[in-house]
Amino acid sequence: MSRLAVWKFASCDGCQLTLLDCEDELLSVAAQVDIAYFLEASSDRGAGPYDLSLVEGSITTPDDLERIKHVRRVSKHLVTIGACATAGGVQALRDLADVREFAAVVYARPDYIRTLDRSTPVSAHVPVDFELRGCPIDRGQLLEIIGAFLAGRRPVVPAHSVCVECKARGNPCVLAAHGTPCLGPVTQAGCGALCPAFNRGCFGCFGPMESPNAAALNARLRAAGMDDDELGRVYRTFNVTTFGSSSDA
Amino acid sequence: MTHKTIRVGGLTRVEGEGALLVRAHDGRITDLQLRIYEPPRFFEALLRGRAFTEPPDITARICGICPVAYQMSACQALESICGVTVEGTLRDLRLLLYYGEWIESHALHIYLLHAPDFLGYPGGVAMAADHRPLVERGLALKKAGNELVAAIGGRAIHPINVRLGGFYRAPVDLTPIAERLRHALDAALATVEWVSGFDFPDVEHDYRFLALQHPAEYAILSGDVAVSDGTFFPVTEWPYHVVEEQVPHSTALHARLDGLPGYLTGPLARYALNAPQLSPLALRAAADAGLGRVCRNPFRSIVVRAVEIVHACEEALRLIDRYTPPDQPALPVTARPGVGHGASEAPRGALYHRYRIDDVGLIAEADIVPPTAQNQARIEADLHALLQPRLDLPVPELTELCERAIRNHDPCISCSAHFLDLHLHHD
Amino acid sequence: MIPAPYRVRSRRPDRADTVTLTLEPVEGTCPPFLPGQFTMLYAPGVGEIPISISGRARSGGYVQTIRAVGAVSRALCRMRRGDIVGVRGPFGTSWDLAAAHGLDVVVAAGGLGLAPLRPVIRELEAHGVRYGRISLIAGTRTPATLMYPRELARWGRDFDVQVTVDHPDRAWKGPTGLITKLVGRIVFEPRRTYAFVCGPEVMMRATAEELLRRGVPAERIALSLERNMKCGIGRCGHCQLGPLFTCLDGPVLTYDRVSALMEVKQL
Amino acid sequence: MEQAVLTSLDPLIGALREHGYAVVGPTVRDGVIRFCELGSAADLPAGWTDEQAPGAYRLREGGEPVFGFAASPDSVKRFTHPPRSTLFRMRDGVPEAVPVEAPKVALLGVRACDLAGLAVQDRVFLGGRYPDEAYRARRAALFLIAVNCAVPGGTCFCASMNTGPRATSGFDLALTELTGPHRFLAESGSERGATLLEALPSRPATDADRQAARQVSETAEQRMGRHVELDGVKERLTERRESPVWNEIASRCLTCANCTMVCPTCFCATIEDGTDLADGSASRAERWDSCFTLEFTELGGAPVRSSGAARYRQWLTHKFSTWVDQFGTYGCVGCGRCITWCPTGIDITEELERLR
Ligand SMILES: Cc1cc2nc3c(=O)[nH]c(=O)nc-3n(C[C@H](O)[C@H](O)[C@H](O)COP(=O)(O)OP(=O)(O)OC[C@H]3O[C@@H](n4cnc5c(N)ncnc54)[C@H](O)[C@@H]3O)c2cc1C
Ligand code: SF4
Ligand code: SF4
Ligand code: SF4
Repeated sequence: MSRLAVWKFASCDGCQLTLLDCEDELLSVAAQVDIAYFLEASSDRGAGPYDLSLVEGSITTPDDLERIKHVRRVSKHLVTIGACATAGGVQALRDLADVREFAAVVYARPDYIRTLDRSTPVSAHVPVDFELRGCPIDRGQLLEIIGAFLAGRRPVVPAHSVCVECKARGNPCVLAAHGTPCLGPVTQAGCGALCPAFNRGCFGCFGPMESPNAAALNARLRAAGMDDDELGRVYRTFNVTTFGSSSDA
Repeated sequence: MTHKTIRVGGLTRVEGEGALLVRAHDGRITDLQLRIYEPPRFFEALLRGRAFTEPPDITARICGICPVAYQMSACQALESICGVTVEGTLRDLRLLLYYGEWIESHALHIYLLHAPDFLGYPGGVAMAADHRPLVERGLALKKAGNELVAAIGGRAIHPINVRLGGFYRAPVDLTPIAERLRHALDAALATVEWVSGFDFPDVEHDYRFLALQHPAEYAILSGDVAVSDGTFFPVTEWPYHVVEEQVPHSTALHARLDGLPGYLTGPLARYALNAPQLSPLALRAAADAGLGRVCRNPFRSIVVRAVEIVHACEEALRLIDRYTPPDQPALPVTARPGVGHGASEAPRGALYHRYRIDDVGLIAEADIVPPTAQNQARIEADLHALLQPRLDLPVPELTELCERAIRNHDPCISCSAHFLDLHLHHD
Repeated sequence: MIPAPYRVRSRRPDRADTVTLTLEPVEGTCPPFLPGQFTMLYAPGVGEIPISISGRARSGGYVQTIRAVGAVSRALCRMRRGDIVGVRGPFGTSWDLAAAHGLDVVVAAGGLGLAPLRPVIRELEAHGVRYGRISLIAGTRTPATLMYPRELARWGRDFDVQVTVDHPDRAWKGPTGLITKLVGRIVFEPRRTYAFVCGPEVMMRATAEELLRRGVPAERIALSLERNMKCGIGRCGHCQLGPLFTCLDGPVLTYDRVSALMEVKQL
Repeated sequence: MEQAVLTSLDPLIGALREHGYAVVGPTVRDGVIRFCELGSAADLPAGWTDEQAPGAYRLREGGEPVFGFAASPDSVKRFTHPPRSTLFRMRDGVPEAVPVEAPKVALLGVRACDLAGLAVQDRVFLGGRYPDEAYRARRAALFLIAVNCAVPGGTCFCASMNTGPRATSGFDLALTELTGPHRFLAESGSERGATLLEALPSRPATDADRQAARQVSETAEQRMGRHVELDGVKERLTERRESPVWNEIASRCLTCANCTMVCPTCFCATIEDGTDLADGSASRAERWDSCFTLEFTELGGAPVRSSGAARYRQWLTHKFSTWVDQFGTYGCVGCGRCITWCPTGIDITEELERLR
């Protein structure tokens, strides 16, 4: 039986919770896969090596820097899950600021806090076999990833825009029909175009799509009433650095 | 010699990362530290300079287990600055969303994290090998909660449909979810019966409870702050009463209430302060379970959680029954400078937010006090009281007991925006 | 779009990363195929890819040679005797052997390109009298990656067979470098020659251009094109090359129809 | 061809229901006029109109007519070639076809361009060597009630494509909305259409009704928002393969694939093979794909059309040139959806002009 491990670094637990949220599939998955290491769900700590490690969270402390290398050593396949692990997460906003000043805002004795200047994705430190995007990840995509790695197939996780899913779902485009700013055209699909389905513009929580043309979209978003500050913020929330310089407003 | 050390490294079946270290000398505990090594994520700092509309989405990311709690406390704090109060159907929708999270979070804790302690399994999945129908019932209950959250919020984790003033889109028809909730209500009642039959260690602590209180309902979405010693104050006065301080061993801050450490927030507190306001079925279930008027045994918090699921299901059904879609999915909210406070009852206890908005609509200051930070000192006190008379037990047994005692409080370590491994040293 | 279940009747590893399978339908017999056609091979639960038919086994089954480059081809290469594979097809156009009757024949293969050409060579072997001079030139990365070495040695008794390698080892005595160099080493009368070319696109273009330069008419230079294919029946749209559906109008196409298209970058 | 005048559409909707059809037509929802199941004629968007421009759609109150608006955001493709469908499941080496879902749907209010789009799809899906039987079944389950356009949108150009504004074939019934007094001239285009029409309460059409209906279509033709010059376009596009215009367009193109998704004729699809974690069965689904995605042309680990320019070129060239080679018709019917729904408002009619 293949052995699965779930690891957590700096994160909200939401992505690993997604596995427990597969209520209909959890027990059958557990019948197919030995969930050997998953602290959030079990006090059994099966020793490595593992066939598949799911890693949540970004690397923000010196200890974690060492721990992720350990995880890589004991894992045949390593898949990062979520915006924290694939892009540094919302906590990567520290990258744009002075982390000591950040610590001083929150803690009276920032000197007690051991932290790195930047919140970095796992791929910045060790080779990663697949990155599953989203803040949080999509449940269906998580099951697909586990299935694909076990079956030795290429995961069906398209890198095209949210717009493709949006149209497949039959949403009227909120950008064209209501002038609501939407990052769908530059954001990778995976959520099923959730926000537009709720009459809200996509805010990019799955990170950039395969060939984002933010410059072209920004012209449109400005016309829809977003100013440069807003543009700067909207790209730098849950995937702070990955939309890249093209997101510079 | 009589030095003894207990270490529990990497607490399991809690959300987030923590450890416990206990040192004892000559049969006396000399040091007890619940350590939270969840890496600090500096939410309060990174919120500064963001638009006043953003905290509901950003603070949701503090915790994937109870994002709705963050969204609700944030919305209310910010709305109060802008002079907006969300009432009527929109408030009902917020409550529904919140009940969904309660059902989901409590079911997760009871079935997958806590019950395995009583039945002797390492986790819910392992427990399913012998008790499959039970675990399936728990998962179905959890799913009902998640579906309620998704029906209103768009998805179970980090809902996307919440905004200041209400929602981006109001659901048209909630009757399909009602069907599921009726089954969930039965499952919740069965859960109370099941967990009330567990074998509980005979432990009681003299807790000082803190919970929100609302004149018209078992407080969850909003209320004033009530303390079991009779103190009562509006949320706006929170900063005068609750002061957070930093302890070296943890990235979580410890909170003191009116100068004293170690108060408790969460299900036991809510039950102690507000039980009469529980829904009829929940009240009856509590009575049948023999909870009494006040429950001071932390191990029995699992029963209170189950009762709260009953309440959440019953109330949610009532709200769905009277639901008709609102004319507008949200009230307009325009930024204005000022300071605002918001608090709500996360599944783990009171969650307080305070924001200051500057004159261009950006966040100038943010302060977040999550339940686990408030409870940390009290959990340490629980452990102290529990361990002191039992120090002679073998370390593996002690370790297990400690883990259980911690899990009683369902500490959500990710939540410690600013927040927890057992290391027990008998030196 | 529903594959028929076939069973792996035999499996022969050719090289480190290449395997030749013989496939037979679980029920009935293999539909007829023409040399150059392909099937869509499905590794259950993993995916489906186009693979040329490189011959018919004595038992009647399809002989198909697969190189493990990605998930599906790896899964197919791992198949054992008795395993189930899904098969759709055969699809696509074929090598027009009749058009080569009475003409000199040049068969040019780059790497795995030898696989789709194998049925052509078998026909030339069987009915050599129908054709003029027959030459087979092949390029490969290293001597170890040469396809069908035993058959090549046999074919060498009937035709002029020449092989060049990109990276020779110590033992290699033959030519090195581009396959286009071999065009100058074989004997054919350009105006009365038919060429069958298969390999990587750059190799095919270079070979076709060289043949053209020597006077082989473009309509007598046949290539087998490769494009992304999901359906094999002109419906998914992926394999379009200008006006062509590579799966329906190809994969075998003569150079007069595709040279202009192949020149355009990213068409 | 039977003709008659209807004063209300409710009997029509009722009759279709009785025949077991779900009646789907335009209604105001989510700030647009889109096709949804109708309860009665009261769900139709009477008094509403739309304004369509490159990258922009606005709903507006617009007087009396019931059908006073242009193309809907979504095309008929959704009903004939759904966004995703499961093709088969495989257990223990035995593939089993998944039954085709072909619900009986009456589409009320399709336009001439929609019918032209269906005709193009018929050639694509049924015209070749490998007809798509699922398409055939879904297509056969449609009852089509056309409405002749009175108010073409700002992005419409069916007149230039010779596909509208008047529906001439491919429908079961066609309606022309007339005013003063408000009524519909109905004509049948099929036997079942004629039978249905006969059973409806109506009065015979007069010359005045017919004259008024002709007038509606003539006026509509003169009000086309956009125009395309077809003369020589097929050859021109292949000659312009290396034009610098493609790069310029690419600077505005998001490669988001909206245009291909809303296009009534775009048929490209991809195959998704997978396994069920719980029971180990395998399955295959077909889902809409687009020539704007990178995976579409992936070969040997890299896309053939890596640049946005190459992808846009494929799209436009396919529509107006290579489609003709492949299917003997243009791949564009002039509905203007790709113009309206392009988030950056790229306008194919304008780009064709620039490529002249
Ligand atoms: C008409 C036709 C006939 C064919 N006949 C044969 C045949 O007879 N035998 C045969 O072996 N093949 C043949 N092919 C090619 C075969 O179809 C492909 O090799 C196959 O589709 C690969 O699928 P896959 O799932 O195994 O690999 P995929 O996972 O789709 O990978 C495809 C390619 O990408 C490469 N790749 C993957 N990831 C990367 C990366 N990160 N960087 C660089 N490259 C990468 C792989 O090496 C591989 O080449 C034919 C193709 C066509 C169109
Ligand atoms: S990516 Fe988002 S959902 Fe996942 S762990 Fe990080 S903050 Fe939570
Ligand atoms: S709403 Fe957003 S995601 Fe949907 S089509 Fe429009 S731009 Fe794309
Ligand atoms: S639409 Fe965008 S922001 Fe919303 S859930 Fe999807 S990827 Fe995230």
